Amino acid sequence: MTERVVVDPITRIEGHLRIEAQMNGSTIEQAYSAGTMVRGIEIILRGRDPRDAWAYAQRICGVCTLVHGMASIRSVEDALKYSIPHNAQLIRNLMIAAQYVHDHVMHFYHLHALDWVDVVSALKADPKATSELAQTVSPHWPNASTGYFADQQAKLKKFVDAGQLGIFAKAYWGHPAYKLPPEANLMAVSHYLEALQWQRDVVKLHTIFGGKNPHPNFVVGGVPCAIDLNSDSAINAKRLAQVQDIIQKMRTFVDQVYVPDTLAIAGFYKDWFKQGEGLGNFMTYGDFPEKSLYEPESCLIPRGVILNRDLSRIYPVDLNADDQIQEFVAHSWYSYSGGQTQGLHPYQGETELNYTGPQPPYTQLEVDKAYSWLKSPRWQGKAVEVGPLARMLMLYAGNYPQAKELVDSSLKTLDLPIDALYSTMGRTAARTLETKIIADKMQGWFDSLIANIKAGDTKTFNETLWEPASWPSQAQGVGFMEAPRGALAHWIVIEHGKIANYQAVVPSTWNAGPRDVNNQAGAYEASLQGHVLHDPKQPVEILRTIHSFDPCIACAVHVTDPEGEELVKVQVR
Amino acid sequence: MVVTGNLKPVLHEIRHALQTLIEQGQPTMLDLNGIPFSPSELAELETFLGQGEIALELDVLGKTRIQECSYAGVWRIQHFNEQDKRIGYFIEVDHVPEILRSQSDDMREGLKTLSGILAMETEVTDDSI
Amino acid sequence: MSELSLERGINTLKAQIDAPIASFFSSCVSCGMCASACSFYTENPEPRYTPIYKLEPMRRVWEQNFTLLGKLKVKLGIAKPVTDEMLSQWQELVYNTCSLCGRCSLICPVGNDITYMIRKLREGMVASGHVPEGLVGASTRAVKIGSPMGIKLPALQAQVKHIEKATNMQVPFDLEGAEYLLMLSSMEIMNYPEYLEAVGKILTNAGKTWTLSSECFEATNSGIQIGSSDIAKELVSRVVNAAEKLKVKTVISPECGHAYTALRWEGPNLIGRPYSFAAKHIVEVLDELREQGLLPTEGMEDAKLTFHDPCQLVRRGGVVQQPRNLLKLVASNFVEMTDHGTLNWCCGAGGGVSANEDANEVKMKAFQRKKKQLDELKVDTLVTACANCRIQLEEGLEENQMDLPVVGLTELIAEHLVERNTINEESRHD
Amino acid sequence: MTQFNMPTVGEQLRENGISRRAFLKFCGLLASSMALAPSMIPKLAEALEKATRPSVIWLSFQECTGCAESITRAHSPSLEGLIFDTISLDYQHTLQAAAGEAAEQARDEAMQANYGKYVLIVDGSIPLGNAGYSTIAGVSNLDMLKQVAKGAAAIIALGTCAAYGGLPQANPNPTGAVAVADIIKDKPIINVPGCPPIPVVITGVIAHFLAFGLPALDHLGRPKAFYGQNIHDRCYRRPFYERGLFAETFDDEGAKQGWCLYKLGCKGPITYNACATTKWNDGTSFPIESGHGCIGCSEPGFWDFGGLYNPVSLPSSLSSQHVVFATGIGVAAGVAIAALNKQAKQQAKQTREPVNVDQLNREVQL
Amino acid sequence: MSDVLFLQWVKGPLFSIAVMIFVIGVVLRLAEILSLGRAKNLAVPKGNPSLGGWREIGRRFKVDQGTFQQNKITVIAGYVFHVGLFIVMFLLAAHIALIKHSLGVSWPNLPTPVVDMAAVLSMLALVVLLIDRLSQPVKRFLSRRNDYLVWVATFLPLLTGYMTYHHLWLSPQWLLGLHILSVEALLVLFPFSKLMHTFTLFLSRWYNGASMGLRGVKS
Repeated sequence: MTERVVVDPITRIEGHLRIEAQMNGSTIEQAYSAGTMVRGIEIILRGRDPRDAWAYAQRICGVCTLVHGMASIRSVEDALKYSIPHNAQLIRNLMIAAQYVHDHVMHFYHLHALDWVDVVSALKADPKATSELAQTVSPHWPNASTGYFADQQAKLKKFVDAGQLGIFAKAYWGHPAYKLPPEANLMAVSHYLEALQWQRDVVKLHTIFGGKNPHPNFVVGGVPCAIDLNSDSAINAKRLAQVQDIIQKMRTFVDQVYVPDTLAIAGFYKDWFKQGEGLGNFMTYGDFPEKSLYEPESCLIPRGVILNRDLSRIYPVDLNADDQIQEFVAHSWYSYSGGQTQGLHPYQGETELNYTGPQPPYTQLEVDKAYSWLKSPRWQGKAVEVGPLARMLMLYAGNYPQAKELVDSSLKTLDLPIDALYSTMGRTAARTLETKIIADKMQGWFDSLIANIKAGDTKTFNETLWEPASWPSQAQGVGFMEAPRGALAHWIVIEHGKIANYQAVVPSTWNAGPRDVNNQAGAYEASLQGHVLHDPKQPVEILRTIHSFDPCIACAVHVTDPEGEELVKVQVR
Repeated sequence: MVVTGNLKPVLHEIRHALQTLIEQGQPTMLDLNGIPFSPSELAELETFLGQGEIALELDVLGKTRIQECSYAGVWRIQHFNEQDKRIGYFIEVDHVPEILRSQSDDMREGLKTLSGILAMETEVTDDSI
Repeated sequence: MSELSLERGINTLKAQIDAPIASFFSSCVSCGMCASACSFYTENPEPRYTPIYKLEPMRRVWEQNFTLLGKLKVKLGIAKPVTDEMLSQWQELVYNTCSLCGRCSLICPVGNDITYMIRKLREGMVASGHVPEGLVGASTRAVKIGSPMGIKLPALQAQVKHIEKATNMQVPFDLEGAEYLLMLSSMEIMNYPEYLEAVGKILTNAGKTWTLSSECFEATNSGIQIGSSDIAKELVSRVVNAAEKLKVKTVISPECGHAYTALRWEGPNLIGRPYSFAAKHIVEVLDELREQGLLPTEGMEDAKLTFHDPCQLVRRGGVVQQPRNLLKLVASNFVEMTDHGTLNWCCGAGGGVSANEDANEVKMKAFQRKKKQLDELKVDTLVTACANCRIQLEEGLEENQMDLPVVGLTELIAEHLVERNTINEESRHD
Repeated sequence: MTQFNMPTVGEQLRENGISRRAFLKFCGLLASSMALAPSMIPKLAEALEKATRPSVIWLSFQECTGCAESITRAHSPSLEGLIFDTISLDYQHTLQAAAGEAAEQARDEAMQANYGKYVLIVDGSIPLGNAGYSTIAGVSNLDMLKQVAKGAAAIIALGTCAAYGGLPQANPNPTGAVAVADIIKDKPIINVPGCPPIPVVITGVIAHFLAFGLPALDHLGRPKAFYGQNIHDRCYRRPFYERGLFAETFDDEGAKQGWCLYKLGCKGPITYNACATTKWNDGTSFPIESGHGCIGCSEPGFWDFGGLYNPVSLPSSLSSQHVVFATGIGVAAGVAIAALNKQAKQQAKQTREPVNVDQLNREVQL
Repeated sequence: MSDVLFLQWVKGPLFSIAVMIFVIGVVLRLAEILSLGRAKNLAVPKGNPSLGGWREIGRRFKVDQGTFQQNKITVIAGYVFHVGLFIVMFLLAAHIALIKHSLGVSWPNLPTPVVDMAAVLSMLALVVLLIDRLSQPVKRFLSRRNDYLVWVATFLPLLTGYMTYHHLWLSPQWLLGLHILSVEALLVLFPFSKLMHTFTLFLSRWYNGASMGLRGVKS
């Protein structure tokens, strides 16, 4: 009899994810990924003002707090053929980029690092050796003295001695899979705390342009912040100086801490460059336009699909084609009126909440039936992986110079072949490398913004299509973007100034979705196959691979349909 | 130019606090972060309060700068964090700002350390004999 | 023919209610300002004398027949119906304490023409039989005898003879093609024969052809006062017929306010067609003569004198400036009352009140308002241009022991007239 | 986990080499962030000195993790300060190292060791429509909440979802989402709404709870100290509202000069929160300062306020079509009623009989 | 019911219903009135009737000295009330936004403290008018239930609006909700009460003025 290993909750992610692994001895034979929470945001969106949609959609996720708002706004703008001023485009790019840098760093240190870093082991480190290590890894980073690390260690020691480990309690400390020497652990723990401090400061870029973070504000047709260098209540010289400062801070941290740390840690876990690949199919929608989203060729990240690791061939993606992107519900708690085997394009997105799982409390899901609140999106029927790895591969395949250089030099440093990218650690490294590319790009967008303002262009909002009276009675559009976690798109149908249908297919749905009608596994499920668990009671291996995707499950689980209303009413009673 | 209209009331509050201090010996503290000001009003407030005779810098969890304003008994207390960013701004109306006084706990701690060192020195001296 | 009844009354009211009335009732905000405009209220400050309140029966008929909410109330049985008792109670309000003077209609801030409504309400009062005896008598005499005071042609002829004897002037009867047909009021014939003498003198002196009609000399119209269009129509038709028979250009309404209203404003509507002649008040005619230089006068009254504007002339007739033009010719010390012209206060006797014995007491109370105006001025002479007013003023002054002569405007002018033969004589002397 | 002889916050700080003077500074800043009057600083110091580091269990239900993200943005006291010095965060999905069974075990042990004394923080609403709508470790949110609430000294319902139902509860509430207070009736609950709440408000509330216990709450269960201020009343743009100067679009002259955003739909007038004074992310800015109206995110039901860009007072469903439609009905009904009126009047006219004096005389004699 | 649900309800369906009743009612009432017609006047006019109509619409805003002396309270308080109400209704930014939202037209607004002052004066005037109505014999005598109902219906929106602006007593949601509810009550009551004078006043003045114009009466 085979054993079932269940990890629920998967912590240090966004949302509610459950992994069930069907074991063959100590090897994972089949893995099942289940989203266990649903809110029904699309039902809620129906009938509302499309200009408001971003705020609702944004709350799909508080971690990638910006992306759904942005995708939503782009969907409305696409539907209405609503162009935005260049300044607004640049500010949006800066905000999205800031989200990348912030999100990726936080993911690495606060969500992912503890899979590789043993906090308790850090107590055994020699502060002096740690200082030496730190100075080798990041020669320019100031916090690297022996005294500094001694202080950090002392603080940690008191904390551990007091017996209240708090968030560090009950982790798999001492598990043999942890391979870092104590000094590297101490350095990483210190950077964990530094990153916490750093992210608080750099996130202010969102606050300056969007008023707050999490959940900054946007507006269809531009950005809400006006520019006036002489006003103390607009984006003025002081604000711009602050932004410049933040960009600098971001780049410094990425260059001096994040990238070196990733490579340093990766060096100790080379075996993780060999497992956790998954599908071998990758997809991007593209993002960061220089001018406008309607000129895809000006996007920093190109659009396309790579199949079976074949970097020589990029397939085009059409977001509006009925037969390209479809969602399946064969193993999801939804029902299609046309039968469970159907695949539907999001414009036709027709679904119904239909929980058929075991009544809680349960110990195991019925994986041969429906087992997740996620749907299974497919591109031309194929399961694809989205996210940093997909993007780095796309940039690499497209010969983007910086990408090529970063990937090649990193592989060289680690002495690894290109195929090492298709792995758990490869995914994590790709995330780090793209962070550097995007952080570096920020300076260019900022300079363009300054140049525009100096040239007297302070336009940030296009008011021409603001009033719903100016809209066609019927419109539909798709807002796509590259969210930190991967390709994201929202499809909107507008009728008489109101939302008639709203569908979001998000990165974690692509990655974390369950099996489809043909029993094709999703990216998570595929990536876990073949993992060997040292101790099924402490399945740190599962966490490593799953965390390498940076799951964002609240994003993935929200795809419900207006048709579900009736059913819901029955169930509310 | 944005004007919140909060400047005048705050100045009156300071005047009142000073009067209370003189008449009843009662100190007062105002948290300027709790009162919305426009940048221009804040600048106006600074100018109005002016510089007095004392300017001190404390090193506690980052810097803290204390200045007596041009009105004796009115102190401007600005707290900074380790990154030297101002994180607190108070006006204290008192003979000496509370935070300047040496605290009993710290003094006890000091006494203990001092005694310890002297005891140790005595020991060392004794040994050397 | 059926008898007068509540049903007929209500039916008549329904036929009378038109868009203006519906609008007026919809607009009333119960501000009470009409009360202060009404001398019947100000001198008898009883709330029920508030002009708009006098219309309550009509308001109910309107509400219950022509508004959704009112019809609903009727259906639900919560509407207060108009009853015979109600109408008998209201008879006092509608007839005794309203002279149709129109002052409330001028004051009302929302613009309600209360007078217009009272006039129409009286139609319903007539149809339901709730009318004062005095007015019934006057109407009967007017219809049957030809004048409300019961004066017949011989009486007029006797007066005419008197005048002809005294003045050497020919008073023509039934002169076809004359420019003016002079109409009279019984009061003038009986109480102020000097009026006819004065008009005759002036017209003759101006070289105008004029005439009286032996078929119809009475211009007052009791039908208007009692509020019956049927009766009013019959009476006005007599004037029209006489005028058309004699082919005159202009019919002169006498110094009587409501006669002017009846002839000038209601007549064409009552007979259902425009006149073939013009209808003018004597004061309008005199002022025209003045303009044409046909009214030479001499000498000035030194006495301090004021003018009482007859309501139907000013507020309901637009004749405001003409009497003043005329007074300027002959009076050096003319003063205005505080409220004059369109704002003038009623003498208290118009609109049928003088013919209504029931109103005797209340009308003398209402006169107090006029008295107050006069007391303020302390004048030597009071001039007016309405025989009805003149009688009331004289009675009122007497009752209040005020020694103040009341003079008709026309007579006053006539007194100062420079007669043509005199002019001729004088020019001959030159 | 065995019960340790827990040091007080004061002891802990001193052990970490923090002087009393530094502690006073810390308290001053804390008081400022807690919106306490400066006169309260000595009392805060005294109370905090004696407070022990409580165990905190954080449950995440129908949420977006924005609230947890928000607390990581807290500057003073910072998250690490809070975790290391003042609280023991024993269960928190987003940050905790352990996962799966181990994580659940950590929660069980913290609950047992501190039964009756731990603080429960909840973010996210709880779906009642179907137990399967949201589960953790196979346990429905409802069951887990009830189970953990039992031993809690107090509950902090963090974010508008936990406090009032929030986005999941927005019309038509597809999952039957409810707030913590809809389920738990026998424990003190502090609602800390906001989408998400302001970082320092979260830490301020926790610090207040440590030092003084339950803060004074308003009628919506929110701490008055942070939610006693109306954003509109405290807004630096308020003077423009008073003068009747409004931005009409997002980049017109008014927008640039910082005029009031009322006409662009600002919900400040009906929103109680500390944004206008505390601001966001270390006092950097707040939505209104950055040109977008307040969306009212700390108020119950704010998602159904009737449009982000409609002024608060606007009707949410009336449109000019209604007016046109009603006029149409009115005209149609008017024509009908006019016809009735005309008919009634016509009939009265036709049936009216003329009056003559004989009839009158008979009447008078009667 | 929570304050927010209440607000959503009054702001949403209830407001639409109230506005529709108002519009239907007013059109209906005007149809009721105008359908009764007006006979053509056959008398030769001495002046211009329609000119008189228009003149009287304007002229009635003015009160003659004598009438003013006798009705000081009614006139002054009446004016203060009406002008105040007009300012509050049509010159407050929030109300202009509402009008723009439902009718698509807008105009500049007044500074809010001015409007606030107008609201206070308007309410004071209403109180004075009520006291006057209760103490003055004529007014008390004329007053029907309708008059008092309309007073309450007019006063409440002002009061709740004032309270909403100043955050008195209840949460702003409750207050705004109550304010809107009170306006809805006013809207529903409007066509079926003396509030109709807002519209019919112009008709009345015109009719009366036209009659005066015909007769050549210039007041």
